[in-house]
Amino acid sequence: MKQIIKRTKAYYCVECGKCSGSCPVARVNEGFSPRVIVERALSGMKGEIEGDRELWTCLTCEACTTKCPSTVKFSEFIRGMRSSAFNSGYTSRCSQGGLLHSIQRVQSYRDLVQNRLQWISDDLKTSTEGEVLYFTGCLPYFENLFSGFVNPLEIARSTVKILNKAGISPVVSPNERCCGHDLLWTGNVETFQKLARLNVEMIKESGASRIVTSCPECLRTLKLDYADFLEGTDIEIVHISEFISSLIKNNDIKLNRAGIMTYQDPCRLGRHMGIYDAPREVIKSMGELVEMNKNREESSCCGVSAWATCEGNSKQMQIERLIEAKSTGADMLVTSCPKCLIHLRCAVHNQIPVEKEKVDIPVVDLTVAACRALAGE
Amino acid sequence: MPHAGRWQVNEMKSVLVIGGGIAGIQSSLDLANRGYHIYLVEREPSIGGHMALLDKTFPTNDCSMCILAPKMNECNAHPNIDILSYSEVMDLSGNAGDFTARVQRKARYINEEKCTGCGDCTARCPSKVPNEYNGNLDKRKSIFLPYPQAVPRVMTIDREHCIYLTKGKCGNCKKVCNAGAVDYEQKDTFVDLNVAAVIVATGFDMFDPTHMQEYGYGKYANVITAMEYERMICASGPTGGHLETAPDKEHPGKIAFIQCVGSRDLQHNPYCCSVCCMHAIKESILAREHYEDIKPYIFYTDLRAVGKGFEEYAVRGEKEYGIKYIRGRPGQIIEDASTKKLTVWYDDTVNRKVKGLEVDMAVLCTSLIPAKGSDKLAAILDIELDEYGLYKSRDELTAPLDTRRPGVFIAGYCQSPKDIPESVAQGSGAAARATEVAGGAYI
Amino acid sequence: MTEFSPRIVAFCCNWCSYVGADLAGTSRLQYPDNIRIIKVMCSGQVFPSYILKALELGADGVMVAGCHIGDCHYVSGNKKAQERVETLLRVMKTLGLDPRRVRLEWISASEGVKFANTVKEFVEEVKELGPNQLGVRE
Amino acid sequence: MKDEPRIGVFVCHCGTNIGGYVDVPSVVEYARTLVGVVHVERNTYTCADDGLTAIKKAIKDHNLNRVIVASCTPRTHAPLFRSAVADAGLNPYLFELVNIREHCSWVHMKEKEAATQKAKDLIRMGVARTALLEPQEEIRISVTPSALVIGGGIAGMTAALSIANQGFKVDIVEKDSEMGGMLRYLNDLYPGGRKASLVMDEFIGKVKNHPKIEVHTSSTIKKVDGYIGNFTVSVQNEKVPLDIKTGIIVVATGADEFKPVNLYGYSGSGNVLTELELEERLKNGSLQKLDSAVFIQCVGSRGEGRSYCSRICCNVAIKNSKLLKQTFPEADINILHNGIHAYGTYEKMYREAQELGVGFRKYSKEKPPEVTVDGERMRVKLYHELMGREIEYTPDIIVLSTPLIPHPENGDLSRMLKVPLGQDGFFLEAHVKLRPVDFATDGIFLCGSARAPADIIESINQGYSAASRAAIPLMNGYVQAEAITAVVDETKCIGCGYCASICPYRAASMNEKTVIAEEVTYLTKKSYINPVLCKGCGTCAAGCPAGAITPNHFTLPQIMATIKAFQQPGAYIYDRIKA
Repeated sequence: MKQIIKRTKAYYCVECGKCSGSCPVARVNEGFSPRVIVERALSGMKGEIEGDRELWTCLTCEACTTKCPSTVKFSEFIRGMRSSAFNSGYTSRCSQGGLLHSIQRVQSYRDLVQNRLQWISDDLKTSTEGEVLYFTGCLPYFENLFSGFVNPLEIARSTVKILNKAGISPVVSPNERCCGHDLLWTGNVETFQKLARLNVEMIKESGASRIVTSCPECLRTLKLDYADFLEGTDIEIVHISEFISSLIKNNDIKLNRAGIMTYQDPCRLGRHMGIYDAPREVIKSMGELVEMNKNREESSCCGVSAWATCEGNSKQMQIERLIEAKSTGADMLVTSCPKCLIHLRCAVHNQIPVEKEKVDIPVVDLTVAACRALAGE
Repeated sequence: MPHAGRWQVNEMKSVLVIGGGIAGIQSSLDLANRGYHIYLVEREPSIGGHMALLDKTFPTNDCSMCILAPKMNECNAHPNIDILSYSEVMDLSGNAGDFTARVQRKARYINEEKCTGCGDCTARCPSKVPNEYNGNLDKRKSIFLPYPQAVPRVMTIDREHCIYLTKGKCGNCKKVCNAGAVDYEQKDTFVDLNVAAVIVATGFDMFDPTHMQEYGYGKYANVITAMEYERMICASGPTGGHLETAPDKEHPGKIAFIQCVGSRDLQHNPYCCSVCCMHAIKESILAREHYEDIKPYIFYTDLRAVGKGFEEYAVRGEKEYGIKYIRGRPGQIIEDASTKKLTVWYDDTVNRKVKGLEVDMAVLCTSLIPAKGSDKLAAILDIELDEYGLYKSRDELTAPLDTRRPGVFIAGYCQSPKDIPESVAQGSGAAARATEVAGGAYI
Repeated sequence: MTEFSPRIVAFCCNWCSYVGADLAGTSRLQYPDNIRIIKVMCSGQVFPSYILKALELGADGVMVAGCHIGDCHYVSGNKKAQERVETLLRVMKTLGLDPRRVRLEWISASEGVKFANTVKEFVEEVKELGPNQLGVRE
Repeated sequence: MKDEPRIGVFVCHCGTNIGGYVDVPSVVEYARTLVGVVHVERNTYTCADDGLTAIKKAIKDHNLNRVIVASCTPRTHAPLFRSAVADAGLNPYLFELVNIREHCSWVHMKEKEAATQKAKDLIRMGVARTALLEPQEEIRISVTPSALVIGGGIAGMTAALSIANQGFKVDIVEKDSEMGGMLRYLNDLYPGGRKASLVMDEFIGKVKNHPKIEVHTSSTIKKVDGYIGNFTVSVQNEKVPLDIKTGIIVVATGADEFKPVNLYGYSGSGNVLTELELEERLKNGSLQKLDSAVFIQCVGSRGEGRSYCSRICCNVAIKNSKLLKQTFPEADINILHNGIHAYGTYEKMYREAQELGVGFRKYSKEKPPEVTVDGERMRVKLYHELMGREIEYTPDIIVLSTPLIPHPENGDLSRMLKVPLGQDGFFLEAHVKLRPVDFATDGIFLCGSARAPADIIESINQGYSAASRAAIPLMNGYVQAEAITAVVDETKCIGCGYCASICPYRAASMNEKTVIAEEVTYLTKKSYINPVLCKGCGTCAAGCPAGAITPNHFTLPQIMATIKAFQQPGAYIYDRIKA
């Protein structure tokens, strides 16, 4: 724990409490306070933190981290403590009964032969080798699980379509594994490392010098957490929103008007990676952008992270976010993260505690929206 | 306006004081009163500095202008002090005991000797610009006095906004000026001053919290800075001493004062500004004196009431004025678009719960940062800046007033964060050091 | 009938009690408006005749306020004031004037609260005494 | 009286400070009705440049020979208005300030009518007095060009060096056998961590080698006579008493560390220490091994009895905790505090201590830490408010951060110098904001921890500051004395000697005079009051059986007129009592 404190500069904490005041979870969960967790660590209460269910409640959304006056890297601190807890035998309360983490762990078996490319229809051009690799992430599995209320693979298809439009036939590999984001953030570092190694092998084999992701979590993981594994290579990793916005800027594609939109900043894309403008530029090129009160750095979270915690609090956060989106008067809520999409859709899929009109706003992925608005299609 | 010729005559020892805030004023008076000649160079049209913009001062609640104005006037009336306002030092050559300073006298388009400060011109000036001396809460004219007590009491034309100077039209002020003081053809001039020592007392500027999005400054009508609050609650300010909130100009019921905005923050300004806890307490007390039904909340990190009588002031604020102190830096302020009320999200130490407090006004106690242009002036004077951008002492422990350049001294906030009495003390102290050098004895 | 509102004059020394009264002001301590202060350099400067003159002219109360004993800016002026006021009080008794109409108080520069409270108390006490008979003229 | 009064009255709104609680226009109208008043106006701020200009203009335009400003307390503003009046050619003593702010608007904020009436009364009384004011002449007093500094600590040495460097002889009177003050007991100094002994030796060396400084160690002040420019200070040292003549005096006597007997297990021995005792152990190297240390802040301060924050203790604890952690990297060091007051750039030191691993735990003021000492074993129980639970420490040493407290001798010194102490027992400056190192009494100055707890830098800053203030009269060679003194009318003086017997300044003396009466010439005694020594208290005048003494500017007729005006609510007719 001392190492974690040192690495994350937690020792700088002056208990100012700005973290807790910024925390979206603490507002709906009385027992949760980032300030107290750090304070416990500084008082040497390792066991207590590891055994506390609230360790897994944090969304690592970085609402606190971005503004901590003492520059404590709180989400990294949580990640470290979770790993420490994991090693002590504690596990997160994984949503879906642990199914998703299982799926991810299974992918770390070297000899596994996945069947994950079935979604590539004939109109899509992909390759097995080339300069650009499209890292699809968990979309095929999400399609399996959540097709009742979302179509995750439409994101993948839209991404390839847009890449094709730009004259790119991306590599999409059958050997791609889960990037390991969720396992890394729930303390299972060992399995994450296995997945990372396998993916890096695959990437190197593909010969790609550029990776496009449609998932901000994959983006963050590849760009930051794979840094050690990719050392020595010179691979550029971009999010599809950055890619589309550069296409628009260069007049390579044109988008038709698609209405009034509001935008949900995914935590990984926004606060983790600092990408706020690219998706907005894409939206502005196909419609009018109306901001929610909480936007950019101040954006609220979709309520679940790393499939670690899904509970009443999550739903409350999701409903509040949807109310905020609906009240902007926008025709749709655009996001650029498959998980935001799933969580926000899931929130209204079943029973909701408020009148339907208040939250009744379509949630659309940015890439899907852009693809639909492609001129001449 | 003093004549260039007169300045060459140098019977008395002269000292250059840069910055006309309270520290510079104190240095000037201490030296002038012992027979030195002072050139007091001030960048703004009036001396007085930030203290002139404050309503009251802690911990006695003395009216700031009431105690400052006599000193400003004393400077103006003193036979040994030349105030060079609206001027900046451009170069300093020579050595301790015999410096030559080149000062740029910015054209104020007014003949200082003719102007009586009557204000006829201001009344007829059609150009309105945000009034920076009132926290931009109201408008001033392009020909203006910064505030009624300004010293010297001479008008200045704002060349950025004057219709005549920008478009060649209007000319109202010149037409109405009976003293014939308006001179559109005036140019910047340079004067060289022979001085024995230099005292730098350039003070501070206020941190702009606009980009700290969590607090919504600039976006929410009822989020203001402490400096704006000072102007608002000051009887001579833009609202005549009334606290006004959007949308209906009612006075607030609950006010949240948020400490350490941009200070004690490794992402912005790492040091503690030394004065914000105290001015927030003062501002809360003032709020209660104006309106009995106001409930002030102070969100602090550590309540640093460290000066003489400060702790007692803080305690009195709680017991007699009902200030509620909350140990926690808020994380976010959210505005209700229709009522303009604000919800301040914070972590309560005592109950250990995160709560949202609905208030009518939030006051950001923003960081006091090095005065803009400090780096430029440091280069001109050949003195060093410290890691924060404040002027660096020759020896921070034993020679706080000295810089690396002999004969150049520093005093007030520009040396390190401090309050008014400490600035006054250093202003005097620098005068002592300047005397030692100018006298040439035992150095 | 309107309530009796006494008129009180106070002689305050320049160094302590006048400043204490200032402090009551800067602290915004509210006290009854019945008092009018006359500044003197020292309580020792107060001629006994001032006090009696004020009473003679109808003042309902007179206060002499100085620095605390030992703190006199002029070393011992306040002790002299004490002696003189005591002498005067004896005279007043003989004259049939209520000595409670004259008060000697030590109020320092830092005692704004004491100043305000003293005024409050004194006003209440004089109210009970009623109007000064010397002030009632035909 | 030589001239008919032509009084100008200037009523100040002071923004809303007066205008908000007093009906100024009606006061102005009332003032116009007063006899002797020929001009009345009101100003937003009479003290501002435009207000002063208005006064000067009115003096000329209306040929005024007396001026009244009704505004705030004369303590801060009288000099300003006086000089404005003087600029316009009037004697500055033909000016009167009527206080309708501190004594009226601010204390009657909820009764506008009554406040307005009171303002009118006060102005009426002011007019009555002003009509009888007479011009006064100020006299210049020459100044002995030397200084005396009481206290040879860092503040006193700084002040002495600076005054000497400005060209004046300085005597330092130090009660201990050597100089250095608190520095003698300190180990390392913050910021920077230099050895206190090095800094001290550097300063003492400079002082001892300075040709203009004379040091009197083991010496105490016995008596102080005189006034600005001309003090005589009686100093007693081991051998001989000594009278030192000096122009000014600087008080730099420092402060003591509070010894918290019976608090938190402190007994003066054992392993519960004060910060100074810890410094001592660090200095002599007697602290050889350390596994755990706990600092407790605000011991004996910020509470009942001693309400102030001692300002420096957080920084001292941080400095020492850093040193302990650097010396014993594995030790568990915790500072239990009620808010860390590492103000200004000392925040950096706080951050550095955090980096080193010093723990900072806040305790609740309501439930302060509990210490139990059981022989060698010590336990500290902390109620951690934020976590809502208790934490226990078993330290090897407990360091109590206690406040600096005023010297017990401050009382004696304050009486000898006739300067005040504040409620906390520290010396009280003339004005908290703008005169931090001056006393109200001219010629006496203050610096360092004698004023309030101060660290090294602050003591040095204030030392220079006091040196600057003190050097002003020394460099000028004279001071302008106030003109308000008492004068004797020899024709009335009966030579009883009462005045001479009670004057604390020995200003009044009895001189032999030859009186030539109509028929006989005889020798008698008449009182003489030395205007330089006289402080103008007027105590002699009030006791003079013959009414021969007039305290200038507070004459019997002036005060009597004021008293009369007090009781005459109607239009007032000033009473010409012959002086």
